[in-house]
Amino acid sequence: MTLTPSTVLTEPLQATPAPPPSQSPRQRTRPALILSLLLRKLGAAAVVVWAAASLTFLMQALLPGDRATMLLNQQTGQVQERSAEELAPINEMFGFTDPLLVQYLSFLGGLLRGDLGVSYQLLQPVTTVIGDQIAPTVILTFSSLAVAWAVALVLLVLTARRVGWVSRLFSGFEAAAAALPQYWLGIILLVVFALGLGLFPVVGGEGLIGLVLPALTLGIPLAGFLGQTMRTEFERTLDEPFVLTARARGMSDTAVRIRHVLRHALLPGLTLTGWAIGSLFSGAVIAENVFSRPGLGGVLVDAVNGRDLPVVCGVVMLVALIYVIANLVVDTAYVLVDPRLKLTH
Amino acid sequence: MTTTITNPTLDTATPARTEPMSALTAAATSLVTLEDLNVWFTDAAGVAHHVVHDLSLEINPGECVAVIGESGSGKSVTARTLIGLTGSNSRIQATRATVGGRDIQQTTDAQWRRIRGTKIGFILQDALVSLDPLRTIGAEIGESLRLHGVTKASQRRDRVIELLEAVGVPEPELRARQRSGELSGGLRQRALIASAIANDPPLLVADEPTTALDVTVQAQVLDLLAQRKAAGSAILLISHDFSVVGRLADRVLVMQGGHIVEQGTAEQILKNPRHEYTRQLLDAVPSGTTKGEYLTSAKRAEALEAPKLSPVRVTESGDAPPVLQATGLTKSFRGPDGVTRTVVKDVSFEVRGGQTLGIVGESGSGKSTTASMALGFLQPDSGTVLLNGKPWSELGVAGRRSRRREVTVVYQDPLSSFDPRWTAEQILTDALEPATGGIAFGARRRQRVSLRERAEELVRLVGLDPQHLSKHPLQLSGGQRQRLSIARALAPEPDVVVLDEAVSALDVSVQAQVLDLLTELQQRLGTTYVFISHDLGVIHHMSDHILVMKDGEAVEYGNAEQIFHSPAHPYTQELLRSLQMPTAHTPVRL
Amino acid sequence: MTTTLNPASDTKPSTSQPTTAASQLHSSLQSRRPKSRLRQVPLTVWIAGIVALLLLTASLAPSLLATHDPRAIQLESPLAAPNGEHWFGTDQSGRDLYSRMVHGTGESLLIGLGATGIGVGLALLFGAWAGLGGRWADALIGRGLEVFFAFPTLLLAMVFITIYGPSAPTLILAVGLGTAPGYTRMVRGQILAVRHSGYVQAAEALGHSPWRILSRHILPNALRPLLAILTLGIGQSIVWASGLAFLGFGVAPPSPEWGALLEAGRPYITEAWWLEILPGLAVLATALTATVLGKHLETALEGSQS
Amino acid sequence: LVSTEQVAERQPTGEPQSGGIIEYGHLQEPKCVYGGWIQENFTARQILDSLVSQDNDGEIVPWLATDWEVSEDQLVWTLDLREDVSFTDGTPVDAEAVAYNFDSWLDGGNGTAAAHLGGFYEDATAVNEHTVEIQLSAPFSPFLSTLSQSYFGIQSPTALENRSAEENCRAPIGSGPFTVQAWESGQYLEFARNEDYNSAPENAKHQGPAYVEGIRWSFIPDNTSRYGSLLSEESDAVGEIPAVNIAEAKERFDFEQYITPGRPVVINLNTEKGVFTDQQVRQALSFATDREANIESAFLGTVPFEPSGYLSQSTPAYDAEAASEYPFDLDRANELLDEAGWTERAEDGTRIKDGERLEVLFTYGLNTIVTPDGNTAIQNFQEQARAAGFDIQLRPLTPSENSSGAFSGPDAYDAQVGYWTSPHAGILNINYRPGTEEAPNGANTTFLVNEGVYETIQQALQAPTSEEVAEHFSDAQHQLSELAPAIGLYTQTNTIAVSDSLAGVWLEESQGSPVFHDAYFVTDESGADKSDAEESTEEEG
Ligand SMILES: Nc1ncnc2c1ncn2[C@@H]1O[C@H](COP(=O)(O)OP(=O)(O)OP(=O)(O)O)[C@@H](O)[C@H]1O
Ligand SMILES: Nc1ncnc2c1ncn2[C@@H]1O[C@H](COP(=O)(O)OP(=O)(O)OP(=O)(O)O)[C@@H](O)[C@H]1O
Ligand SMILES: [Mg+2]
Ligand SMILES: [Mg+2]
Ligand code: NI
Repeated sequence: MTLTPSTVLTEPLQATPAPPPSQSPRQRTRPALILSLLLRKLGAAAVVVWAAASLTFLMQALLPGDRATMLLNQQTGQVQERSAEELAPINEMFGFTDPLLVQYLSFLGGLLRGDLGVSYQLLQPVTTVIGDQIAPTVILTFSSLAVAWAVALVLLVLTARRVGWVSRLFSGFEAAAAALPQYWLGIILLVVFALGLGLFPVVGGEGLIGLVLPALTLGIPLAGFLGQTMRTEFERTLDEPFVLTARARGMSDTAVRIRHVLRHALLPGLTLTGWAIGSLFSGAVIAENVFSRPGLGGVLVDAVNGRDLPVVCGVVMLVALIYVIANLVVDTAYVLVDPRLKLTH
Repeated sequence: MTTTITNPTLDTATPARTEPMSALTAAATSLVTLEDLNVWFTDAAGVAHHVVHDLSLEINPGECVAVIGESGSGKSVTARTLIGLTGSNSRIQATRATVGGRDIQQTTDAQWRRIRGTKIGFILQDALVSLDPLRTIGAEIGESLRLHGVTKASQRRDRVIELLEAVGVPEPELRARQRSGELSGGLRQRALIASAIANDPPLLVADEPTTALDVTVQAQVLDLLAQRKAAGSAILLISHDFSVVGRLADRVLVMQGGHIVEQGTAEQILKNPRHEYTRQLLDAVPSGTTKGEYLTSAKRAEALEAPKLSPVRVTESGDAPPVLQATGLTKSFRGPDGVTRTVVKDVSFEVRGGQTLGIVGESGSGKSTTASMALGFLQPDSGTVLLNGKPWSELGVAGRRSRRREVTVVYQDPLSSFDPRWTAEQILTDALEPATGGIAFGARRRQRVSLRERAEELVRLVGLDPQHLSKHPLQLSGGQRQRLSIARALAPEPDVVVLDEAVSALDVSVQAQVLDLLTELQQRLGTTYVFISHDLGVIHHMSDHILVMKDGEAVEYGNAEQIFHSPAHPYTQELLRSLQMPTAHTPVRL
Repeated sequence: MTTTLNPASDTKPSTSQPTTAASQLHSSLQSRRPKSRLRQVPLTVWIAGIVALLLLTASLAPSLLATHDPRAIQLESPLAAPNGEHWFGTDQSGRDLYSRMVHGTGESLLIGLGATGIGVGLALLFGAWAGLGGRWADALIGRGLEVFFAFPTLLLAMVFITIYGPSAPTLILAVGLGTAPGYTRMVRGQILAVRHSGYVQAAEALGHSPWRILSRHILPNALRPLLAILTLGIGQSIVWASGLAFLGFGVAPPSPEWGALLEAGRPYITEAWWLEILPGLAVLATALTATVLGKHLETALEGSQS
Repeated sequence: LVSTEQVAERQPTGEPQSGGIIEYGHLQEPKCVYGGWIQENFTARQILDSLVSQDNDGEIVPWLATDWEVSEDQLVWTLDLREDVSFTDGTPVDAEAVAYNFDSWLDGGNGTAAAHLGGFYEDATAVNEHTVEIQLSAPFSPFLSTLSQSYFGIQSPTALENRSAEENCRAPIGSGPFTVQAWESGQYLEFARNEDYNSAPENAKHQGPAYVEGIRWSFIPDNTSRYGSLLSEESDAVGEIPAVNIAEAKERFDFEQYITPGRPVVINLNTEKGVFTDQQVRQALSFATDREANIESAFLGTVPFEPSGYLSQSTPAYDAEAASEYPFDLDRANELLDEAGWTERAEDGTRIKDGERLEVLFTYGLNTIVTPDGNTAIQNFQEQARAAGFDIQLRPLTPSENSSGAFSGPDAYDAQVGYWTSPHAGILNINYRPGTEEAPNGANTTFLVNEGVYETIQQALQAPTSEEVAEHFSDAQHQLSELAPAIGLYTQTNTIAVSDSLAGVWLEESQGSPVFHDAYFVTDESGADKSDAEESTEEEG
């Protein structure tokens, strides 16, 4: 007569990713694999950038109104109809009267040669126009991200799953922050802290101190979103058995939160960050506007308003490129945070 | 710092290690003393639930005390009170509760942090998920050391390797750099033990240390714990598995609903249980000897009253035609790393009407994959499946659709197989409705009434109250859910039911009920089962024929009794050897 | 002696081991008490409910709440501070800000709802297509999504408005288009998750037809969370639309749509704060209300059924 | 024309100090430093000298040209130039250079210059090194006044010829008080002092190089921030003070307001298509609203109401009597509409004729042409006109829509808002000259074709004396007023507020550009005490 083990579970109860075969556990990804992966990613990135540019080209070309008229009117500050005679030199200069396909092909040709064209309005090469403005925008975008992460992380570690009201108050704060209209927040910050209290310059410019309010303007709502997503995961992770294990080893609460739980909560935050890069750019337009900052946002709005096709295409491609790169970085960060994703990503 | 782990030092012996122990009381010889411990939990609505009642317990150095009992009886909660981690929604009250002489009701958080890990090593119930999946094993074990004074990284690294070696992890240097996800269950469990004993605690609390493990691995882990005990460490072992308890425990406490109903030496409790509940628990364990009998006393009593339903198994084969025939099934998968692995290799079997085929094997051996091919969910790379003598695997997806009702399935986790929006009734009527062909508009109402009647019939068949029909699966208990799942599998009146680990997630007593149900249904309806489990006892209990799988291959196939009593293949022999128990019992039959 | 053992810093240990019988017991305990659900509704949800009711009234029957004709100008008293006559003060034309906000509610909510509706509608179409249409459709839509994510949505909206002129319907379309990619990703993920779920496999095992499985299982389950997302999206869409108004792509005056009010109030922020602050608060309150209700809906749906 | 904020009173006694960089905050960023847009006129003023200048009384005074005369038939203008001036690239400012500039303006080098002189200019020749002759095809009485604008700033022909379009756009070479040093797009333009400057106009306050070392001309589009930067002392001077801040600005700073001559901000009615083809309807709308109260309220009393739809009150030859022919008279408006057959009323009060509603599509470039305050005025107008039965649909145009021509034709609007700065009444010729098939006049935004008006304007342009010019222009204004193709709203104004630490800033007379050549920093703080003496009295020119 034998007595048998009864309840033996086959599969891990939690949704941990399927354990890779333990017979060859230290499987380093082969260089070829990495290379092909890299090539694939680069190819995909190129496709994304090209598609974004083409889409822009098409959209701009489809806009109502005449581009040559617009240029002429802008040059004179007038808003009138123009005669064919007046328009002829402009049309010739920029080839506006060529068939769309020809224009598109020459645009693509330029792209391949790395030539983004010349701004219709500013007469400068697009690369110069963008090059002048890229730094402030990128700085603003990434400092907003940094602000968002810092605010979200601090609040998360300090307040998640605390005594009822603390946790609730701050998750309420996060919801409110996420619902804040950026420009509104920006104006209030400007009026209160720059105009009212005089703590910050009214006109930001490029200085570090001028970056504070714009970065907060974009960062606070994003912090709300980040906090909301990470809080869910954070609180879920707090319930994980390995957290209890860590406590059972004698780890303090704060240490458990920072060393164990936080890392798990980072993942959804990273995903959101990848997505947010694009929308941060739209936000940058607003922040630049409110705080009289230089940057690509203003360039884009001006270029759209002025139907400055080369500039619009250039900005869009740049934003797409930044997005793609940022997402590659996010992908890498994923693997750093969660090495289990090494192969699938 | 202490140098070896095989020689655990007690605080009474070397009190200077972390802090001086508070005044040693009369109970200084016992490591843990609990007297009339009560624990309450307050739920979200503010209602307090009393989950541990007047529990008393004493653990002495070098002793292994086991707590057994069904799920939810309060075993883990009791263990967690010893390290002060019952949670902020709990309330504890005891006449006396000391750990190493310290009153746990007066311990501050900072003091607890010094006790945890040094005085008490804790192995959590959920072994597979008790290590941070994002950090390496080395970091996890090293953390125990870092928290308690080993500040130098190199020193920690050496010690981690030492510990891993000590718990029997092969290639410790390599393993230390891996994450829990990259390790098998057994290795994870051992790493967890290593982290618990890193600071050489005099008391080790092991909550279900073997639950998730294959039999062979389980044996290794138990050996490891036995070694610790032999070296003088005290162990509080929690389990609902008697074989585990039998191998390790000196004394056993039986818990039910938060109360201790019986206690005594392991020998006495396992061989000669006095309390009704203990006996029921022991009887509920399926094995070869229980074959053809009911596991629950209720069923047994019923069977006695109605002799015509008496458990007489049709074990002779050959008379019924084969319902399911598989020949040469092979299946490969391409992993995410681009490597193709053959997970099922040339597996053949056949099941005759009204019989049970048991498929057994350790995790990852290809049992579920084989079942999927039998069910027609996976197309075998080569080999064929015949259902009721007609081609099955060769049919296309659409072709199989009309014959799907001939073979149904019951999974381990019924919850995920139920549409969360649906009630039990909807789930059953969905299964009852013919798969193809709409119902004429006028006929709908009548149809619905008759479907409802059929559904009621079905739930009664599986021993559920028809009032449960209006409930959502989430509102049912695990056992009830599995019954519902079985009812659904039976609804289309299938010829074969495939049960893939259908009872693995269930508590012993609930498992016993479900197994009894299956036995009863087979007798009444003549259903054919393909029963997959890695639990040898369950397989032995249920099967007429057995297919033993290892690494995708069928290493042994044949009559159940034959395989269990004279295994031919070395792997099967090893499997059965790991079942050998140091203590045996004689279940008391009614 | 009774002592509470646990310091507050100790968090609640796991009670939710989904497959252990203990948790089954636990959850069945929990689910036995949903009768008094109304009483469990938190205060915030009550407040949000009341705000929602007010908003609804304001959009369906603004004259019930308004105190003045929203268009009536009063040239003698432009930029009057809030007072007994004009609760929220007057704007640069002497119009009653409170009445304008009340009358603007409908259009603002319409923009929020409409844009979210369009975003989610497109998302359904493409998300379902990607989720169900096989590998090629999925790859194609996946790439397309990538492009749209990389593309500044603001530009999309601006160009769109430039083509069709600034008006509520255009704004709805523009914001809807701008938000659709995000929703599409969600729908796709949801559908994929449901498609590979146990219950869909169970239904397949019963031999049900793909259509039946789609209509009875996949769509209802995949779309259920969308209901909550829809409410969450309303607030975001209003914020979005007002952002466009801010850049000069808003609804034509004298519409009291909130975005337009915000844009109009901006030049007066230092002299007449109410023109900017109050409509902003209205947007914020609406977005918050939608968020709170959406979250509640989400958990309520989860709690009741899944 | 400049409202007398009596800058002198605030100036401390003593010699102006040299040095410092002026922080100036400006609303809009130009596309080029020099060009045909008013923003470009402002920046061009800092670096280019024109041939002549206008002083406070509207008199033409010498600048690069020291003397001038016109032939009997008014077709040949002879200008004598200064002999000691060079462009900053070393090229001398001579007759050849001036002739070259004239040709380049008309050759597409400057659309606004071409709009003024097109149809009149024939040829420019260097008679000798420092005398240039301009041949016209028809007499053009406001010739000198025209030249006083910075659109007509003289650039180095060497630079124009040898440098790229981009270089000439971003850093034109002139002989003015400053040179372009840097341009950070989106942020600021940096001007550096021209150390060799010796050619200030006669009406300048001093000769020789500017006192300050340079100007940082920042672009601060946000009204609140721009004015705020003055409050926070980040700027020494800012332009375009928002109406809400003007009262405070007058008190705390040197505040100057320039009322731009030319076409004020008016509502142009489409006389070619739609409801406004009917003169009575046009007149009715002109009577229908209380524009004076409207403007007073919308601009908080800071910007003058302009009753005339044709010329601004600061324009020479402005006829105040013609301008006041359409006071607020709702009864008259209703009468006219009834007469015109718009007798029925819809439920919402809108008039109906033959089943058609009296709907007006009203377009305007928001934030390009119309400021937020102007937007308020337009909404007030819309609301007021409802009483007479007009249903005005406002359609603000985005900048792209506005200038793409898509909203410029006779099919695109019933009413449209516009202004056109010009130092003289010759603007009427630009705005009301009928277009021909080959040469359509896009600037005629009312599409009015009226021989009588055209002839009268031509007579004015050809009249030999300024009295006769004024008389004919008066006549034209009366004729136009009767036809009522446009409705006046308010004057286009330029404002500047200067902090007490800076003195000597003035707005020039032809276009209102700020002039920093005479500006200097006041080092003695006590000298800058605020004598709260003056309140400005806005004068009409
Ligand atoms: N943190 C908690 N909050 C509320 N109730 C809890 C908590 N932990 C445990 N319980 C309840 O206490 C009772 C005892 O649980 P415990 O985990 O000790 O059972 P167990 O005997 O270990 O069962 P199993 O064999 O399933 O592990 C159960 O009813 C459980 O639901
Ligand atoms: N769809 C799949 N793609 C790739 N690999 C798979 C797939 N399904 C199963 N495998 C692999 O095939 C092997 C056998 O899996 P299977 O699920 O059949 O094992 P099992 O015997 O049922 O194990 P367990 O007892 O853990 O359920 C495993 O290594 C698994 O990782
Ligand atoms: Mg337990
Ligand atoms: Mg399996
Ligand atoms: Ni046996």
